[in-house]
Amino acid sequence: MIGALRKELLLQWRTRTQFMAVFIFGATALLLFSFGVGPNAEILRQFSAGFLWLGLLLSSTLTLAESFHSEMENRALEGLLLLPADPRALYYGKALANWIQLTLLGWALVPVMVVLYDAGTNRLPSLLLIIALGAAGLSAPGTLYGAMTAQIRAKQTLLPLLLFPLIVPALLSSVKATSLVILGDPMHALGSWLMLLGAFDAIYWALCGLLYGRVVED
Amino acid sequence: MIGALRKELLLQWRTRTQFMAVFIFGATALLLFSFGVGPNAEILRQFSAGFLWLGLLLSSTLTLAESFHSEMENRALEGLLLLPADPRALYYGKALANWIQLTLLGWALVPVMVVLYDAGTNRLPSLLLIIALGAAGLSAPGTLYGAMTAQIRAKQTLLPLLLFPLIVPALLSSVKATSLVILGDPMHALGSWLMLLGAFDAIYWALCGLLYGRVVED
Amino acid sequence: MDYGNNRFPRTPYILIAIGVALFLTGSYFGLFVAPPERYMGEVQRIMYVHVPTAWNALLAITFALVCAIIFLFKGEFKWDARLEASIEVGCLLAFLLCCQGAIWAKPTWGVWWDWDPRLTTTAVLLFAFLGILTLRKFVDDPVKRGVWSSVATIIAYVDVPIVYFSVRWWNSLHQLQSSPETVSSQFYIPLRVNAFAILFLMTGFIMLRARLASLRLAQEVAPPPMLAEEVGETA
Amino acid sequence: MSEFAIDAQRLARRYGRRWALADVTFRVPPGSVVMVAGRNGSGKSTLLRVLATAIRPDNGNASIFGFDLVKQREDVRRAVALLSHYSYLYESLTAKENLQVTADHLGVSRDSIPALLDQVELGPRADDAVATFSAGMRKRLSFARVLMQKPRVVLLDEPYGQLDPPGFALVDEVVSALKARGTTVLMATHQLERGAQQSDLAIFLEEGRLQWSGKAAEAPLGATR
Amino acid sequence: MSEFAIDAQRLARRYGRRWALADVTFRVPPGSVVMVAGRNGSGKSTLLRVLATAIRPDNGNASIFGFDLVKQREDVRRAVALLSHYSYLYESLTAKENLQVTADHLGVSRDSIPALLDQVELGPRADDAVATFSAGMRKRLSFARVLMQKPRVVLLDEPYGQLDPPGFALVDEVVSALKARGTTVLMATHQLERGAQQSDLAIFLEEGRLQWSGKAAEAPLGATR
Ligand code: HEM
Ligand SMILES: Nc1ncnc2c1ncn2[C@@H]1O[C@H](COP(=O)(O)OP(=O)(O)OP(=O)(O)O)[C@@H](O)[C@H]1O
Ligand SMILES: Nc1ncnc2c1ncn2[C@@H]1O[C@H](COP(=O)(O)OP(=O)(O)OP(=O)(O)O)[C@@H](O)[C@H]1O
Ligand SMILES: [Mg+2]
Ligand SMILES: [Mg+2]
Repeated sequence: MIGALRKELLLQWRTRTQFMAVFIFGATALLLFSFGVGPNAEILRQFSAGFLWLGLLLSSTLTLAESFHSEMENRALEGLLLLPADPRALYYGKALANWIQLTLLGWALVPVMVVLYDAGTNRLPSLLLIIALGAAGLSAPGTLYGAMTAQIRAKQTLLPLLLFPLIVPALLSSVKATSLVILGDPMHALGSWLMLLGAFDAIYWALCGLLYGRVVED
Repeated sequence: MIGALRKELLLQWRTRTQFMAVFIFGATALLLFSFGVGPNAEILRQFSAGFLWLGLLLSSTLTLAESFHSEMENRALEGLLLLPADPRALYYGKALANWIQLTLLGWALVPVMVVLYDAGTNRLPSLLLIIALGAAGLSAPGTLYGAMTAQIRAKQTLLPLLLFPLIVPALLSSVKATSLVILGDPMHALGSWLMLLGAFDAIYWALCGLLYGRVVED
Repeated sequence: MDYGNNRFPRTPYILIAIGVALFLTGSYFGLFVAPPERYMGEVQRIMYVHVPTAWNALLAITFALVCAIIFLFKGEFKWDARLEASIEVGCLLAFLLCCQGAIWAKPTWGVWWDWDPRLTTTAVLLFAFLGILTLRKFVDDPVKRGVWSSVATIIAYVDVPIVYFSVRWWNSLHQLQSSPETVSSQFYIPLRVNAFAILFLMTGFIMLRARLASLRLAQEVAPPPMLAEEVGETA
Repeated sequence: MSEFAIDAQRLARRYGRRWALADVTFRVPPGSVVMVAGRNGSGKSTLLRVLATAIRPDNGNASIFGFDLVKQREDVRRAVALLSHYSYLYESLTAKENLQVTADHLGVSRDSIPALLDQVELGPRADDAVATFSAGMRKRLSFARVLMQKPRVVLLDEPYGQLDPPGFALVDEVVSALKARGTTVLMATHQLERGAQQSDLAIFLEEGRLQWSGKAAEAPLGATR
Repeated sequence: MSEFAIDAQRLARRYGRRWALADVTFRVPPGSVVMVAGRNGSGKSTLLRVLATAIRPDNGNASIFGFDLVKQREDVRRAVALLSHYSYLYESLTAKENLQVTADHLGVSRDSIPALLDQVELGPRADDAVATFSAGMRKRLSFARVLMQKPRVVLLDEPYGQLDPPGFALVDEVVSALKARGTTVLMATHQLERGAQQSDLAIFLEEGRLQWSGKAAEAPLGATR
């Protein structure tokens, strides 16, 4: 699995301009949301958590699609499977790499959100932790579906199509937790939200790892 | 140009399942926006126009990317240019086809919006017209940038990146007009918004057609 | 491999006939015999289809999960056909559920839609499984199609209860849930009858639909036209 | 100047820092068949792509029947047809539809399509999507596409690649027919014997530079071995 | 059963409604070199991909050294290496890094990489990204990838394709070396003479069916022309 992770990180490093581009995309999305809602500062602040996660979600499909683009160009993934490489190792390598990238992306979007939506917080470590946990919830099923959709035509379309409904619980909990951090948490509910998010992550990471082999083999 | 349009429509017809997928994607996006905002029916209704256009915008990047995917797979576009085919004919063929598809998509999303956001209207013909005009504003620059970004790596990322800022004026006018139709138009401002939108469309369609040749040639 | 039997399918039609009969009976009781509800009045009668539809939609999707798991282990195409059929019927029921619910919600709550756990879960379920149906349209290879939709079904199914709970948690701080009413026995009979009516209808439709899918699959997975002549050997 | 079909002067093309084609000068009289040979990565495909105006030259220039490669691109394109490493085909369209698209954009009639498909032995597969084609079948269809253009100069990049032996013969026939019609042919290939047999002239490239040029019959076929 | 390197029984594979491979039965004793020939679209690539477990057979089965293609896929994969039409390379990684990825996943040492790169004459380009490689250079790198796997059975799909004449010689050398080591080689090619010279046995496919099989020396090379 270390070999697989190393490969992923190397690939990501080679296409690091991509990261920059995805970040700008995410920031643009945040900007557009504020246009969509109109110039109401209070409402913007109130929905900032939701918009942050929507922005991250939309960016994530780009990251995921790109991550399988390299695999599919010359069927490199098939090449690895025929060596044989363990599909589970390949899955966890890629899912981890995607998780890292999404987490970094989410962290990078925080200042953008703060500036655009006036949504500051004094609980930054909690926010970063929430983003990491939420990103884990995106990357696990995202990597699985990315593998599936990369093999067919119309990949850009089908990936979000399949992924978005699934993401709802992770997204909801992340949004909720983030808004507690931003808007204040009078009832100390944050801990239970983080637990919930962690539980989703555990379920997805286990389940998707099991099923990946079936998806990438003919 | 008729040949070019015919080719585009044939390609779209062959990948017509794609249309279905983009539609479901758009509907899912609308659903997700409502999650992002939370369970507040009144606010949802108020923002419904913005969300409709955001959903359409996101879907449009899929349509556009897919439309250049077929061109780039075996460099079919280069093949046509070497015949030689007139780049302007190629551009208008593709832009028209994309416009048709986006308009249909927007129309199909209207009922979804009405149900999800409780955003009914009794001025349906105006709404459909706004969507057609707004879609024209998306497809003209979208087709140009689609061609540009399809030639480089990380296309899925760069396309929205370049496109979004450019689209903002057309998008804002569309949102404004749509919201007037949904939420009521006491000051009869709709007409002037439609004029504005029409003007943007005219500029984009003329300008992008001129630039296309430069973009697709080495 | 099982390509589905080729007898004329009588069972599904019988089931559908029973379903229609039951449905007419149940609806008669629901519409004319049961008293109107105290607060909501006549609109409430929609409950007699709404609740059975909900139960059966969940049942259809659960059956889809069973098919998915069996297909992954056994690889028999009849399970793929059943998977497709039950997802399709499940989606149809979920869609009807949303429509009925929306019709009910407008006079009751004043809006077509609200984001309470049940509704959200239904919407997510509908979209998730619509996505799977769309995926199936894009995959030409029957084996891949079967495996992928099974995998997606399993994940989507696990997802649905999670959504339910997370939405409940999410809303619990925002607003109170509409209180569940105690169901009196006058409402009980038509509800039960209709539940069985839709169950029969659903089973009938799934069987018919699965048969159709089997027939199409039979062409896709038929064995090759074998050569009669002896084949050479290299040795 | 226009007495030559191809007149390349100090043609050069770079990718990043590497010169894929450096300072290549040669002339081809109309109606000749020219073999372009060289090691892997020596710049054959680059040369053909530059001459077809698919990529611009970074230095030097060339003219095709007197038309300047850069300034009279449209005219060059009307005169030249390229069989590239890329197939230029739409995967989701059928063989016939692909040729129809080409015909529409060329402004020629669609009537010749069935005959062309038969010529490259794809008649029975005319209504199958290109996505289902094998490597050689794609090559054949691209070939039909080139023939439809009725060009004055044909640039063939590895025409024998992926074809089966009857396909080799087909290419040979087509080249002879083109030659008989007075068409100029430039053919990049690794099948030196076969290529030399078909050709009048030969060009050998090495690391983007012209290493040898002259009569095909006198070409040092063994030297690059 | 395990006395054969490859034992294919009524192998068949379909794409949609078309049988790309129908009812192919043959056996290959260990250590032999087998040429697979046939027209474009006759199913050569499909056969090799099925034997390499890249795609499943839809009917029939085969075993590689007694390992079942479907049920013992891992073992088959450990025994077999495939040079495919697809290069299996990461475009954005360099030649060296591509081989490193392969080595890591194979669990072998990275030390042999420079030697392998030199063998396929890519030493000077080791640190260039594959995206900048010409057609033949990619083929060479894929070849190095196959050699790294040290397989018991090698499946080569058009090994001569896109290579230059010294590349042909390289392939011949490698095949001889593999044979000397006792490796079984299956080679799909259109270069019938060259292939037959290298091979002990030959298989001819036609529309997915086995048309002829026997000693390579006795193969009807002219018949498919
Ligand atoms: C899994 C899905 C669903 C289940 C199990 C379900 C079940 C039920 C049950 C048992 C009732 C009757 C209880 C009562 O009278 O309060 C009810 C009422 C109702 N349902 Fe559903 N339902 C589901 C989905 C939906 C959907 C998608 C809608 C769409 C808007 C909807 C709208 C309503 C409305 C408006 C009422 C009456 C409201 C009220 O009594 O306050 N339901 N549902
Ligand atoms: N798109 C590209 N980007 C960067 N470098 C390239 C590109 N295409 C080709 N090159 C480089 O240019 C040189 C010439 O490549 P070209 O494809 O012309 O060779 P070739 O003679 O056609 O080789 P082959 O026989 O393998 O097809 C090579 O060194 C190659 O690495
Ligand atoms: N992915 C695919 N989808 C559908 N049909 C395919 C696919 N790949 C191959 N085929 C069909 O299967 C048959 C055999 O193809 P295959 O690639 O095995 O031929 P081949 O002998 O390798 O030909 P070539 O010499 O041209 O490489 C052909 O009729 C082809 O059209
Ligand atoms: Mg080349
Ligand atoms: Mg082949």
